[in-house]
Amino acid sequence: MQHDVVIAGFGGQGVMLMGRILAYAGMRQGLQVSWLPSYGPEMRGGTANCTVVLSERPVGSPVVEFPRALLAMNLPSLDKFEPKVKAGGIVIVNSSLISRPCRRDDVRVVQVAANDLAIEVGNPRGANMVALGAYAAVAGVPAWDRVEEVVRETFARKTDLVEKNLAALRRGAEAVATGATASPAVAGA
Amino acid sequence: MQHDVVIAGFGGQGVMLMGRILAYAGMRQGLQVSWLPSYGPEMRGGTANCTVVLSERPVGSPVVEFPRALLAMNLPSLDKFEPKVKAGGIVIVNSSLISRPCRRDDVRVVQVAANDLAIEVGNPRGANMVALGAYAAVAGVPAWDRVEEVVRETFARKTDLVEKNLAALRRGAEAVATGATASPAVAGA
Amino acid sequence: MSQIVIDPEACKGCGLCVQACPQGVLTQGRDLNSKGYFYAQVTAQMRCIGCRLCCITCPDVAIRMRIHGTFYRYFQY
Amino acid sequence: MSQIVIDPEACKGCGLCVQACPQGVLTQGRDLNSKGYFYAQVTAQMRCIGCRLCCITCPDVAIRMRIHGTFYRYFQY
Amino acid sequence: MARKLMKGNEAIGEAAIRAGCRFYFGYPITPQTEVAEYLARRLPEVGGTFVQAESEVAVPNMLYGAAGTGERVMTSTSSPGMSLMMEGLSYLAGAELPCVIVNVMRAGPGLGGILPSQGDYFQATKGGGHGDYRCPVLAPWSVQEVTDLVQDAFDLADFYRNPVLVLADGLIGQMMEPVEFQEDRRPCKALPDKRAWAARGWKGDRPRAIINSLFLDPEDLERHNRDLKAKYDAMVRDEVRFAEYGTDQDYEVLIVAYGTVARVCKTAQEDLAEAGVRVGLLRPITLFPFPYEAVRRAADKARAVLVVELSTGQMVEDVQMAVMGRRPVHFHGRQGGMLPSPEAVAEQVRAILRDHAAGPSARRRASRRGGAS
Amino acid sequence: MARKLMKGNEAIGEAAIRAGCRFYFGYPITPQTEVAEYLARRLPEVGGTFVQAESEVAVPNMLYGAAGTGERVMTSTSSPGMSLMMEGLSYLAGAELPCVIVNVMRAGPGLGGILPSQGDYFQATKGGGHGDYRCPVLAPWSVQEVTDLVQDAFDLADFYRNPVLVLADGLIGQMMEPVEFQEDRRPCKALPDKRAWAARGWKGDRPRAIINSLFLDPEDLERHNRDLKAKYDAMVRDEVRFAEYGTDQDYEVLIVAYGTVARVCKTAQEDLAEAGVRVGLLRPITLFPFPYEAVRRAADKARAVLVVELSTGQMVEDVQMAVMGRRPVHFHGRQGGMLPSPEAVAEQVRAILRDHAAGPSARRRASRRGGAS
Amino acid sequence: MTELVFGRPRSLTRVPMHYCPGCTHGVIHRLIAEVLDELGLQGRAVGVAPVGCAVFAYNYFNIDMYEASHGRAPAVATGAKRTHPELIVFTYQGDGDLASIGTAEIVHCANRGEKVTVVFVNNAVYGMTGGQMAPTTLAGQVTTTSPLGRDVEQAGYPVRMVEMLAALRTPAFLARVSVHSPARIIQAKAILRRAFEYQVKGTCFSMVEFLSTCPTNWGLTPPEACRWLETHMLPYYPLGIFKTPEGPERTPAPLESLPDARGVQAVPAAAAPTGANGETGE
Amino acid sequence: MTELVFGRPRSLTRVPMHYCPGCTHGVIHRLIAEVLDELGLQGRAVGVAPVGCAVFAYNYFNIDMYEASHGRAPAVATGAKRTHPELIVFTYQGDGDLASIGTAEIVHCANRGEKVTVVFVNNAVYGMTGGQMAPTTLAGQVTTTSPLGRDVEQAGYPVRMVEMLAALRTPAFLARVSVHSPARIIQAKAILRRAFEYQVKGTCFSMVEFLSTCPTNWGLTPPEACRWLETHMLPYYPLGIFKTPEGPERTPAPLESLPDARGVQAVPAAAAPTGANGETGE
Ligand SMILES: Cc1ncc(C[n+]2csc(CCOP(=O)(O)OP(=O)(O)O)c2C)c(N)n1
Ligand SMILES: Cc1ncc(C[n+]2csc(CCOP(=O)(O)OP(=O)(O)O)c2C)c(N)n1
Ligand code: SF4
Ligand code: SF4
Ligand code: SF4
Ligand code: SF4
Ligand code: SF4
Ligand code: SF4
Ligand SMILES: [Mg+2]
Ligand SMILES: [Mg+2]
Repeated sequence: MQHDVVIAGFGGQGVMLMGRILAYAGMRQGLQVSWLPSYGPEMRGGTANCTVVLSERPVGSPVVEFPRALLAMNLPSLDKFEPKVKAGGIVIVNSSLISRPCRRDDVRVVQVAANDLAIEVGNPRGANMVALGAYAAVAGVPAWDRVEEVVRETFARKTDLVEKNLAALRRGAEAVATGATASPAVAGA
Repeated sequence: MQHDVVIAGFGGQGVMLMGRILAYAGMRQGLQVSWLPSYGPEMRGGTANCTVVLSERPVGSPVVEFPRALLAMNLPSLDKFEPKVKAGGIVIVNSSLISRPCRRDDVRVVQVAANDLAIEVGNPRGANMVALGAYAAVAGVPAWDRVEEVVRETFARKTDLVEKNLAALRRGAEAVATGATASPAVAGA
Repeated sequence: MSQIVIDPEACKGCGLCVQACPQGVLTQGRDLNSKGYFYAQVTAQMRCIGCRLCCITCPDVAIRMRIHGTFYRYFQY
Repeated sequence: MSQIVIDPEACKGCGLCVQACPQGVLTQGRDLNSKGYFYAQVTAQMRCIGCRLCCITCPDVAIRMRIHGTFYRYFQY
Repeated sequence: MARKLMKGNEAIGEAAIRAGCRFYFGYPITPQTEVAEYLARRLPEVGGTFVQAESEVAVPNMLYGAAGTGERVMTSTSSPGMSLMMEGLSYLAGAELPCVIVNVMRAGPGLGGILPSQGDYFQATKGGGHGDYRCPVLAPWSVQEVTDLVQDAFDLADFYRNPVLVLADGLIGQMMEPVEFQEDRRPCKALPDKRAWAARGWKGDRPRAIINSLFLDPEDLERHNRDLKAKYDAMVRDEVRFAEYGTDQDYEVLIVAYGTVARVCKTAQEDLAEAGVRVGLLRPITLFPFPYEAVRRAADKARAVLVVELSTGQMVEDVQMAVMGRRPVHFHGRQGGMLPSPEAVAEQVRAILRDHAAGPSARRRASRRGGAS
Repeated sequence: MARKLMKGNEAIGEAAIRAGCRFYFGYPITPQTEVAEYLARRLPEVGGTFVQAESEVAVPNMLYGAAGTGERVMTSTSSPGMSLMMEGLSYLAGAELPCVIVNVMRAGPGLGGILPSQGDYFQATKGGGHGDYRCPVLAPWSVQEVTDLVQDAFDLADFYRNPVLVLADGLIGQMMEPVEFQEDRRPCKALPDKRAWAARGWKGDRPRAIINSLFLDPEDLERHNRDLKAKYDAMVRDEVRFAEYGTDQDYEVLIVAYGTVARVCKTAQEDLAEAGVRVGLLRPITLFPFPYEAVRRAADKARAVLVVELSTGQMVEDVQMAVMGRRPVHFHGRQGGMLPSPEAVAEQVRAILRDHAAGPSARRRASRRGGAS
Repeated sequence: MTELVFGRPRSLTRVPMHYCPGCTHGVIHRLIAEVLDELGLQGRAVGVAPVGCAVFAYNYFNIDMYEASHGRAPAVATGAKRTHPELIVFTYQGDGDLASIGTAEIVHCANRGEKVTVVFVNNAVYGMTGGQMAPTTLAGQVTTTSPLGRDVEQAGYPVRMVEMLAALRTPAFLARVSVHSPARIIQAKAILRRAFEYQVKGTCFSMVEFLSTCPTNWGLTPPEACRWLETHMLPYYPLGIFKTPEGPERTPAPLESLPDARGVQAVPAAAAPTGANGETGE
Repeated sequence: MTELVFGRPRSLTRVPMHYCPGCTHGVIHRLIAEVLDELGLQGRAVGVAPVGCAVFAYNYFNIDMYEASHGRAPAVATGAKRTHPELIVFTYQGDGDLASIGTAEIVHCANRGEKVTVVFVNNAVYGMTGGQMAPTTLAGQVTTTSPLGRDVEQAGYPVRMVEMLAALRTPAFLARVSVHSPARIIQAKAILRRAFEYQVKGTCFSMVEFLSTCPTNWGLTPPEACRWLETHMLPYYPLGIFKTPEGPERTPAPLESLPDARGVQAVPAAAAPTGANGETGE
């Protein structure tokens, strides 16, 4: 089966890096992978996104119009990509910055207060890692160990960052596991 | 019938002008005409030539590989174009500058000591007009009156030149008529 | 009397006006606008001398200045 | 003693050497070469002082100078 | 007006003036420099402006600025200069600016030579610049025709808001032939009002004029591409021009040729007719849009098709697309400034007929014979 | 070497270095700027030289100077920049200088947009510059393939003494995929000795090197043109490359597509297969020489052909020339940076089959359907 | 009575500009619009946008606009001005655009003495494409294509376009200004106005080089970027008027003294010169 | 003993040059060849011919040669020199080639400080294409594209390339010489030699502008053309060294005093410096 995910947010939220980590981890696992940044009109003006495909067969189209998963780090991203997610797919919502509920009822919606949880684990700039952890936990691919391995290598030059980011990553996975993922805004909706 | 002629010589001998006069005169006479200068590799280094086609039907190819007539004002021109003249055609040779005889025996060769005759009529720069007169007289097309008419108009701004050039033109025709056309060099050959 | 108005949606939070103001009238806010920028805010309107340096500096024409009554221009602009 | 040789086929009859020669050694000829140029000729070799100005001026390197014995250079070239 | 003996390049200049063109931007290059020289003299006489540009890279951008104000503007150049205009031409097409560009082709590639060629057929017809654009391409075969086509080119340009190319060979530029300018010539297309889009200062009476080819949003750009395509399709529908000679009677071989080469072929056709060999001649006048239908129809009447070009074979591909394998397509090409003589073309025709008499395998051997085979 | 996740643009740079290229001349333009940035960093590490040129007009002329000394040299650019290189490219081809030029295409015409396109197919394959020249054109569909083809491109360039183009779309440049560099890669062609013609200072031991495209005598230039043509014919004979997917079994529709678009079509092929619809896919890898024979053979097995391109239809003409009317050729194009989805391609196939079931008149209506129809 | 004394000039549209936060392209845009307003030129001005970060300038200037190809804006301006000399034509160009790919066009536009105005934005880098070396990049400055800093042995010294163009004989008005501080902005506007006035009078070609920031590609905050401009660019790129049509002035003339913020001047509010784009004082 | 003291330099082939009678292109060719001979560079020199009357220069220089596209010789030279810095690379370019279409290439070649030598032949006209206006055409000069004389209001003043390039900061050797008289030719050669020497030492970019005649398109006899150059071109195009790598020298330095024809210097014939192309003293 092919796993494809669109990761979207403000420039500066680290969405490109999230995608790269997924792609690297997938490759480690022996999967075929592709990572495609958006470099279109959104380039300026703050939004950014990338598409990652993980597959056992050679990757066909690296562009995915209807992804199986969405990782939305801010509201414009949710607005833009939510309608495109395939039925039965996954939508991870950064509920720290997105106060509206997800409108789809045919996908699995996971609310993660990524920024809040990042602050909680003492890594305020690690919201992307929290969200990534949540996605990896929900999707199951790439394997958790591979993701941790790649995160470790990515920050290898600054050892303190490795632990901080691993903590954020794990906090995201934990949040999924414990179900403590719904943000207040959504709970109230 | 189509009349086509290649006029060739040194740059500065006025061969382009000769061609233009023929073309204008032909047009006056109601013929279809084309005038094509060489603008090829010969452009520099002193040689120049042009091709004039006069025809009752619309002119087909303005480039003529095998012309019906050649007007050779200097030796390199004779060398180059002599072999190409159609059998039965006309070759006018400026025997003032060309000391070798024409090698073709299947064409009508007319030797005109154009420079000498031009000096004779007091128009040392009028060798081209002498040769033109000879050609027009031999070819019969365009009509003599038209040629005179065009020469008149060409030099209209400088009245003294009109008469001088007409004199040269007529001297050329006369030379053909009187048969006094062979230059000494050829006579001796 | 001068009045400075910053359009929160037009502001990109660059901070140039804050730095330009000789009177410390403006501060970089802590609220995000819809584009994700911490926009500048007028926090000490009282101190404003109407010099227009903030307006002149703002690359996004996010600042307007109104006056009430006579306006003393510090310089030709 | 200097000797000036002009190659008639290389010369284009521009006349620049004639003008350059301080001694009037050269003249524009009245004979045509095969390209139709009236080439320059050495008409007063005797007067030549070997200054090389003609050689230096000729755009077609048509002039050579030979010497016999010691050569007094008027200038570095 | 009476007939006047004119050099093709001068006739191009005069035709532009008569078409109402008052602005010329150009750079000298053989064999078209006389267009610029003629207009440098003539334009000031009629209140126009001649600007010698610093290069052929600058030229299409000057046209862009000048056409953007709604004026009739033109340039002329020859092959290497045309190549330098490719980015600019793509911008002109993208921004939908009317203008006329005359390419008096010379032989290539690179500096090549200055003698006639038709080696820029692909560049002109398929788009030598980047992106999906097309320009009508008009190919004259005489000095008279180039004056007519240059005038039509301005009308077509205005009608379609598109650059129009006149593709001539060096012979057209250099030769003199009699020309006649119609005094009361009427435009070949309805002339639209340019004030709606021209940049002449915005007084608030219309939307702002924005002369532009940038559409960063792919949906917008796709829409733009499709609008352009619709325009090109309209050209294909409405603007095909060609001439046929001797195709109303029976013939065995159809010759397809354009420009001066077609005149050589016409002479060959006449020579062959005298010898009892019947040949049809089809001469595309618009190279884009190409007369596919007409070529197919005319080819169907023949046993074989012969394409003659001053190249190693470019238009021949369009002829093949037209004929679609229904008849064998032969090619005779000369290059480098060499020209086929009527005799050589006639010989090609005879060889084709010999081969066809001899049967299919000889035919295969003979296809794309002679020339650049 | 182990697989490495690399961006296509970086992989292009690394591939060049592994092919022995030590000189890069280029100018930034999206979406290929990372090639230059990568090489600006990497070349000095391997003793090479990176020169940022003043423009894309200067670039091919720098290549001309650098290739003329016999070194392996390259540049990369995107569509508008490619257009600016047309004169220079024609000179490189005319002077027979080996070099590699990568065009990471974006949408046009004009400034257009920065998203992927295949609108420069004609420019690359038919010669966007003047004169009769051709360059081998290699079209990769993955990051791995672009690294392989870039290396092959240098070999082909040296073998034929000709510029070689790599024609990629923006996706190839921007995406990351795993790549593997063969450590002991052998050249794909025999590498000739360049010392015989390279300009490295004349010591009298060989004829003087003259790097030149000027032949003022038309007979010389015609000879040169014919020599070039013979070389291009050899490429046509020896260098055709393509890949086929599912053509060993029966299929109803043949899809022809190149570059990233072919990947979309491959996914569509797989989706259709699951639904019981059999489709063949042919992917030209060399666009010049075009795999006419292979396309004809594969088309003959199908009821219809579908060409999918990011343009309003360019390669479709070559496919038509290959198929020569024996099968209907349909076209689906997207423009402006928009991409066809596998779903859309599958739907095109289904529509073609529906039309064919419905008979010839519906078919006619449907031809060149969808897209830029 | 309430009066708007500073707002959006009429010659700017209401479209928000896409520039990065603190990028001084925006300031330069506003200055042009203000000058057009003050000289009453909106109705006959035509601007030519470049390829560079300012590629969308046609969305921001509320006048007829062209979007030119990379580097060729001076040729486009020439074309427009020659057909309609009554138009006030200006180009807006970055340093990659004007000083690299467009070198021939700017030199010859200036040398022909086209009566157009060129606004030249020198931010020492290729902004739009992500921070490559420009001809104006300072010695030692790190960019993505000079990763070890511009090596003047390989890439030469930064080009000073104003000085180079000043060497031409054709009369022109040539100046360099900066927008890294309010005082410099005020001064820049006065000089820009003078440049446009020369065109209005039909006197000569005019060009004003603006030193500008690129916080994004310099990797600095906007205030840091202004300071970097001051400390690094100003010493190499002296401000001043380098040439006027009145005389050669080949050596940089001293800038007129900066406006003195202490000299208070009373003006009734209604006379405030900066127009407002459809806004009223409420 | 007979000795050849002046003949064809080895670095010139024996092919007759195609230039018009009295055209000083020929003189400039010979000077280059003599300098190459004298500096012993024939075996490592590579020349780049332009598009212009000198397009066939590759037939005349007896060394490895390129024929570049119109205006781009400096880019070609850059490419060659960068791959093989040990080569001595020079371009030979006309004024249309260098100062019009090739403006960007010469400016940036100079500004990058490429270690090449540019021979710039300014004859105030496009020679090869038959006498059109060049950027260097004098004010009022009649050409086929300025039939009423160059109108400086429309076409601007003639470009002085040396002065313009001298305004760049990158070190260079920049000079203007003339070949309209024997004395000037002698001086020109000395300066040209210096230009090549800077390249041999790897010091800097060097360019020498030669004022040259075009008798054909000027419509003058060769001697008249030399006088016209002297009376019309010299006042506008001052001769001199405008920049050396040793210092800015922005103002034209006075030319070294002309060789004094009266100062006789005895040298044994064998030491005559000008080599002969395969010719011996017989
Ligand atoms: C012909 C061409 N080459 C290159 C590009 C890519 N490109 C776009 S903007 C730019 C440079 C912009 O830099 P600059 O002119 O300094 O403007 P800035 O963005 O810094 O304001 C380049 C190289 C292009 N669009 N067209
Ligand atoms: C791209 C291109 N444009 C124009 C030409 C035509 N052309 C050939 S030489 C020349 C001008 C030559 O003038 P110059 O450089 O001054 O050299 P000169 O002949 O005077 O020595 C021109 C415009 C060309 N060959 N290529
Ligand atoms: S007008 Fe002057 S004092 Fe008032 S806020 Fe702006 S900068 Fe500060
Ligand atoms: S200068 Fe403008 S954009 Fe920047 S912070 Fe102040 S108001 Fe906001
Ligand atoms: S060497 Fe001097 S004196 Fe002798 S001929 Fe030549 S110029 Fe005259
Ligand atoms: S200078 Fe040379 S070419 Fe001219 S006349 Fe003298 S020898 Fe002949
Ligand atoms: S990249 Fe630089 S120049 Fe461009 S908008 Fe951003 S800060 Fe301004
Ligand atoms: S045209 Fe002029 S520059 Fe060219 S060779 Fe003749 S005289 Fe010399
Ligand atoms: Mg910049
Ligand atoms: Mg010249």
